[in-house]
Amino acid sequence: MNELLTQGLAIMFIGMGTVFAFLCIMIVAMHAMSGVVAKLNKLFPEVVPQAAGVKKVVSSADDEVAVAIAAAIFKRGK
Amino acid sequence: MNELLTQGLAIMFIGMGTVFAFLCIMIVAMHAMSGVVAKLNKLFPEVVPQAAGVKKVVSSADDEVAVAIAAAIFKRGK
Amino acid sequence: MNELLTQGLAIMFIGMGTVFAFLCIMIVAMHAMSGVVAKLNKLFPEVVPQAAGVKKVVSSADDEVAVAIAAAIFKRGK
Amino acid sequence: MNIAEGLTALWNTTGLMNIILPADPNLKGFEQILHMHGQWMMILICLFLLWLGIKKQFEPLLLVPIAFGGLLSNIPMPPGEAIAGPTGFLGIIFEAGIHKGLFPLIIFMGVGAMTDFGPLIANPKTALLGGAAQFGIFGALLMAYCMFGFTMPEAASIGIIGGADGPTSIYVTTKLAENLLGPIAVAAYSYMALVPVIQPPIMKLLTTEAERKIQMTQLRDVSKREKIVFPLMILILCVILLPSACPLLGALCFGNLCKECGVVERLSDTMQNALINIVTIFLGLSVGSKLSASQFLTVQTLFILLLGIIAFSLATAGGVIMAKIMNMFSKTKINPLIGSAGVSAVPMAARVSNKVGLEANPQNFLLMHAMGPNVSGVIGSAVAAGVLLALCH
Amino acid sequence: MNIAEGLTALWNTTGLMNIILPADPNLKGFEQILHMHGQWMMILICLFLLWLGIKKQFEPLLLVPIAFGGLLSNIPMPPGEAIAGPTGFLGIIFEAGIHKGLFPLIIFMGVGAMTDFGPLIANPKTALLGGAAQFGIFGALLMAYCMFGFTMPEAASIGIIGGADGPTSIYVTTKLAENLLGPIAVAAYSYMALVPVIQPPIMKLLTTEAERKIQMTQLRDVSKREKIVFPLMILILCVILLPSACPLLGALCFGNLCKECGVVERLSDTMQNALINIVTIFLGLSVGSKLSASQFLTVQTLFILLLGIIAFSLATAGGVIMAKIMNMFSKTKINPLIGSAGVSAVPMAARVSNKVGLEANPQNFLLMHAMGPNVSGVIGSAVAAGVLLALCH
Amino acid sequence: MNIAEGLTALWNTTGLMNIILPADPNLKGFEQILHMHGQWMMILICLFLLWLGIKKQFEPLLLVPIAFGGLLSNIPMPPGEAIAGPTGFLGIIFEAGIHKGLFPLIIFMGVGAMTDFGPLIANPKTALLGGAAQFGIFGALLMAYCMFGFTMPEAASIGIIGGADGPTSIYVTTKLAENLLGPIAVAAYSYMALVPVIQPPIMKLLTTEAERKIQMTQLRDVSKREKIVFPLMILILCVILLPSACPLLGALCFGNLCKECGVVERLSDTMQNALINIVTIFLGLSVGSKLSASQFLTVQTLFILLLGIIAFSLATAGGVIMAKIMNMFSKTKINPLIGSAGVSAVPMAARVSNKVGLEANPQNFLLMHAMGPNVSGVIGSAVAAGVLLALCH
Ligand code: NA
Ligand code: NA
Ligand code: NA
Repeated sequence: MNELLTQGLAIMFIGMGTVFAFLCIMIVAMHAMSGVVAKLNKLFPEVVPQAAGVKKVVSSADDEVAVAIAAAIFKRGK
Repeated sequence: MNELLTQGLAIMFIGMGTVFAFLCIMIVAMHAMSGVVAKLNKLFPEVVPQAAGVKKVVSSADDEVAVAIAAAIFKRGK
Repeated sequence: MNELLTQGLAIMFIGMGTVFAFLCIMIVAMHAMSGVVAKLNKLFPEVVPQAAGVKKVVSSADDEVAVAIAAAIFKRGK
Repeated sequence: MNIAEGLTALWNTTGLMNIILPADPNLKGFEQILHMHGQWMMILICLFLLWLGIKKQFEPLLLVPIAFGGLLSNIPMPPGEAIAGPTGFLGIIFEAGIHKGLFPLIIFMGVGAMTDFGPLIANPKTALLGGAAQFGIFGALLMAYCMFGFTMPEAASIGIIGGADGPTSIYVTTKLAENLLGPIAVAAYSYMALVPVIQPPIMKLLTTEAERKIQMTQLRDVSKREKIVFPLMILILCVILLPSACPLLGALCFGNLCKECGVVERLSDTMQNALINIVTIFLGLSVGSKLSASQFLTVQTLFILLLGIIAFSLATAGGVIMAKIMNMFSKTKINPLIGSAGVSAVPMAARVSNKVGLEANPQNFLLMHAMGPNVSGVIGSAVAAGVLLALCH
Repeated sequence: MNIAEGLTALWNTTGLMNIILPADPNLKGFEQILHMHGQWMMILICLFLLWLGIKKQFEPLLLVPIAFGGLLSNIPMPPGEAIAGPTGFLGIIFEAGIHKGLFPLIIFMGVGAMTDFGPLIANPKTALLGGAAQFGIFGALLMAYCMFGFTMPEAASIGIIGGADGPTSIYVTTKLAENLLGPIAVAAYSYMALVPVIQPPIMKLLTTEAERKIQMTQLRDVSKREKIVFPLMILILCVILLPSACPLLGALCFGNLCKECGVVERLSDTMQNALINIVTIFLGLSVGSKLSASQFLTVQTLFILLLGIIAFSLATAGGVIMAKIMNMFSKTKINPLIGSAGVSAVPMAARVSNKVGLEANPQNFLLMHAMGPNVSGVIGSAVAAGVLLALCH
Repeated sequence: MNIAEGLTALWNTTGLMNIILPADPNLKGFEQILHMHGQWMMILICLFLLWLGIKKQFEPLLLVPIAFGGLLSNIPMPPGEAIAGPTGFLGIIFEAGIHKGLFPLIIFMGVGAMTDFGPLIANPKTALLGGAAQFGIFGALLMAYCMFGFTMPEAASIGIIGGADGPTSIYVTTKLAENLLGPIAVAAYSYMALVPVIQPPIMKLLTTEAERKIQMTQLRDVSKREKIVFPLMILILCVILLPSACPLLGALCFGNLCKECGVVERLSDTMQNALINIVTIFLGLSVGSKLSASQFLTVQTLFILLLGIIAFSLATAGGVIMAKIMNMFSKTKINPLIGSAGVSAVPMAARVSNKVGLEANPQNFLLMHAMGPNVSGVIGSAVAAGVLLALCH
């Protein structure tokens, strides 16, 4: 029983410790990231690439369809 | 040939018998079910739980999305 | 090196030859097909079967749903 | 390798060289012709099946992939690289999805998720019509076994064509007589598409004008709770009475429960769309991969096609006659035209009942009434399949 | 075979004959009863689970398929043909999808593609609440190991119920203690559905009225770039610190990256819909296939259900208390009610926080604030799972 | 196990401990560095590929999953638990989907279901342009084999990059030189994304201003029947002439037939959406799992990248020059700019033709004309792949 408890507590401390260690490092990394990204956003404002991004979202596969549709419309429009 | 016919007819009688037995029991069970459900529907009218059911159909996964959308709208509305 | 080059060139000639042979036969076959189909289209104008085709696109599975929906509407309409 | 060697190697792989196989000294006569010329003949047959699917719209969702799978599997390839062989594209899919029985069950789930058992619940006695239509299965089995020399498992697989239920046919045939899978699947789906042609003459022959004019009373409303309990009830009955039908009926009931319970619409939608479509593509292609000349171009295939149409006809007659028998003992008459819907082939058979009914009496809408025998025919076929799996295995 | 023989053969396969197994001379007492009567008892239990899923709407997307899988797997079939056996429908799916670990990871991908980490990025320190809630995992593990006699891998699998994360529970249990998969999956999903019942009393007990009224400041906007970098950051941290958590966190991060990067919407949509739905159907059914009497009708199952609710309660308490501790050291107070959202159970736990908060102060909208601990709880559970997989394997 | 032991065990599994492997006494110099530092270098490379996919939008649908798969497979895990290993998540998917050849064929089905062969049928002779562009494949093969010391199967796999067709590249490489799959897939998809950068200078170099201004006559209408017959015709030709190309062309033709025949829209929609998306996710991730340091960080990879761009350039030049040759012999001139579209990379290459054409003459819409060589380039590459599979196997 005593050994079980030792082992169980060991797992518990290691486990909770790892979880908190991971999350604390994550918090630090998130603050760092936010800082870096904030600077990046100033240097290269996000708006322009974003707009392009949204436009280009249509994938090459969709493009293919789009071309086909365009072709169909083109024909019909004749 | 004769033995084949015996065997074939045996399968046929067993098969059709089982099918009808199954369906007859099913018919009885359906009548019983309808009776029980009719009583249940009187005791606990279906309308209220149904309405709730329809509302809650959105699954937890959809909820997640809903929350995200709500958040987005919330932000934008600011 | 010399043998490599011989082999490589052999593959190249065989490969490009096969590609062109295939495509040339395809071109001939396409012309033949267009001719045959053009005649077919005159003999059996495409319009009627097409329209039927479009209508019948709903598959048997969809039909099932359609029947169910029809039933539902039928009930409600009562 | 120089150019000449390369060209020779390539030439030897071409279909031109291999589409007609060299004569096998051990074979004679018709078998020799089949051995030598079977592949291109099968390609022609597959093109004909494609034409049936595309132009005649014979169950195209299945027949187009089946025929295309047949085309692919009859391409002359070097041994060990055949597309339908154990390491080929279609061979792998067949092994994983058909041989192990997954695909037909997944399709049955989707069928369950699309089926409304309401009309059956509203008028339970119509289930007997769906039972009587299973006579087609056992009549054809009897003929196949006694008159055409098939073994019992083969006869059972052929009989099940009369169930007019593609996934059930494929599931049973895979378990009992995999060698007949190609012709049986083709027969099952072709005849399902021919229901509007096969059934009306039989229906008219067996009924009088007066019978066809019988109008049926409006079906009662079925409550949500009944619809939820129904699939569970079927499953429990099946557990108690006939466990061997449980994979099929279990899949059907699961799909139907998901549809009716109203709390898992995501899953029900997926079963009715993405999942059933994906599985249909692969089921069709891999069933088609069994359309090899040695298994399809046989006199057995002709027998199967013949027995299949007999099975459909007997099933139709069984349903109609059962309706007439029931009318002898019951006060509320049923229109015997709905009996033919007991063959399943949901919902085409029900439509045929409706159409023939309208011809006799333009005010006579039988569609909803015919859905009762129609869906009970699905259950009946699955029960018959369970019996055959239990006894003929 | 004549009719009598056939009927006997068929009768011997019926469930009526096999639903109660013959007594095994080697067993005694309760074990004997279980052996003989287990199957129909499990069928009743599965019907109860279905009722919970359909009527009470306990995570129906999972509980309905799990319960139905349980029904199917308890059908008395001849040995070698059981639906959950190695050649049966559910057995094959289980082997391919669960045993090899694919299904939970694919679902985690879908969860990632549905999760918005924005509220966590806007207020990073709330991640600590998601960490503290993992106390439920380790508290329950300790009790299972020291007080209930489970082995360490079993205790770890039970503890992970407290992570309130279905796929994580299934993934870990499959690796560590597959024999407990049935009860653990049932407990995990049932308690996740019970979050609105389990949590509020604990939350109210541990907080004062004043604390519950704390209003939190509006979250800042999070830029697209931060959201794209975040999943990569998590993965890199995981690579460096805890590779054993990488399959789970990797799948989550992949899904989230696809959602946030904005250039692969086709894939992100598919992960959130067709793919996650298909996998949910098969995951549910095949997890349910582990609901066999011999593995479920044991005293261990009762212990697991008990430990599961303890785990949830400890997790809730852990999150709330952590929030109160943080308030001691920080100037900007956080409302301790959002601590309970650290258990994951996205997004139900966050809603519970919001609801209890509104009861105390009708102007107090905690939903978005609670999403931070909520999603960090998912990461925390995956980290805890990684630790357990690394140490208990 | 006490805390110290547990912490040590955990520490030993961390990536911090394993990201740099201990020196191997049998290795020297660059190989030693690769052995020790390869994993984190590959992680950086995968992050770069992600950046290319997300920020530069290089074929993101493939490059994002490939790069993420690469990240996951370079996580330092204990041996036997690597995510890309035989029992790992990605390893299992790779084995089932790529090694057996299913995924590329399923994607080709989807491509078929999205492709409109109408412009090719309307102007058949443009097929020659798609043929000439295959010169890229064989030119690069020749260089790889004679100048860079690759074996013939490797050289063939590298050459096929010039086909500008992802699934074809992956299918061929899996069969001929699986060890090069990672770099070849990366090269194939990267260069496909770079088509708008690589092609225009070559096109302008090889054409005169006058040629670029050539206006082409309106394409004729193509009837539905022609579109239905076309995929069957291609398949029959392929059966007769080159069975080894049949898996690829068969899948393409099946998809296209389903699209054009108009009676199986459910299946065609599924191939274009749910199915291709699901397979793309898993294909990308599992191809990425082959981005291991030992296979990617080699001088061969540099050669492959170099040969890939040479292949694309030769293919572009081949198409343009062929167009000029055809103009010598034909009265109705074609604009040589559409020759470059013969490389496939549907529909990007056709757009490039259109754009360069508009620069020379703002009234000159080449898009539809360029679709002819574009789709014939897909067929041409598949034929070339068939030749290589037949001769280099
Ligand atoms: Na039937
Ligand atoms: Na959690
Ligand atoms: Na190409």
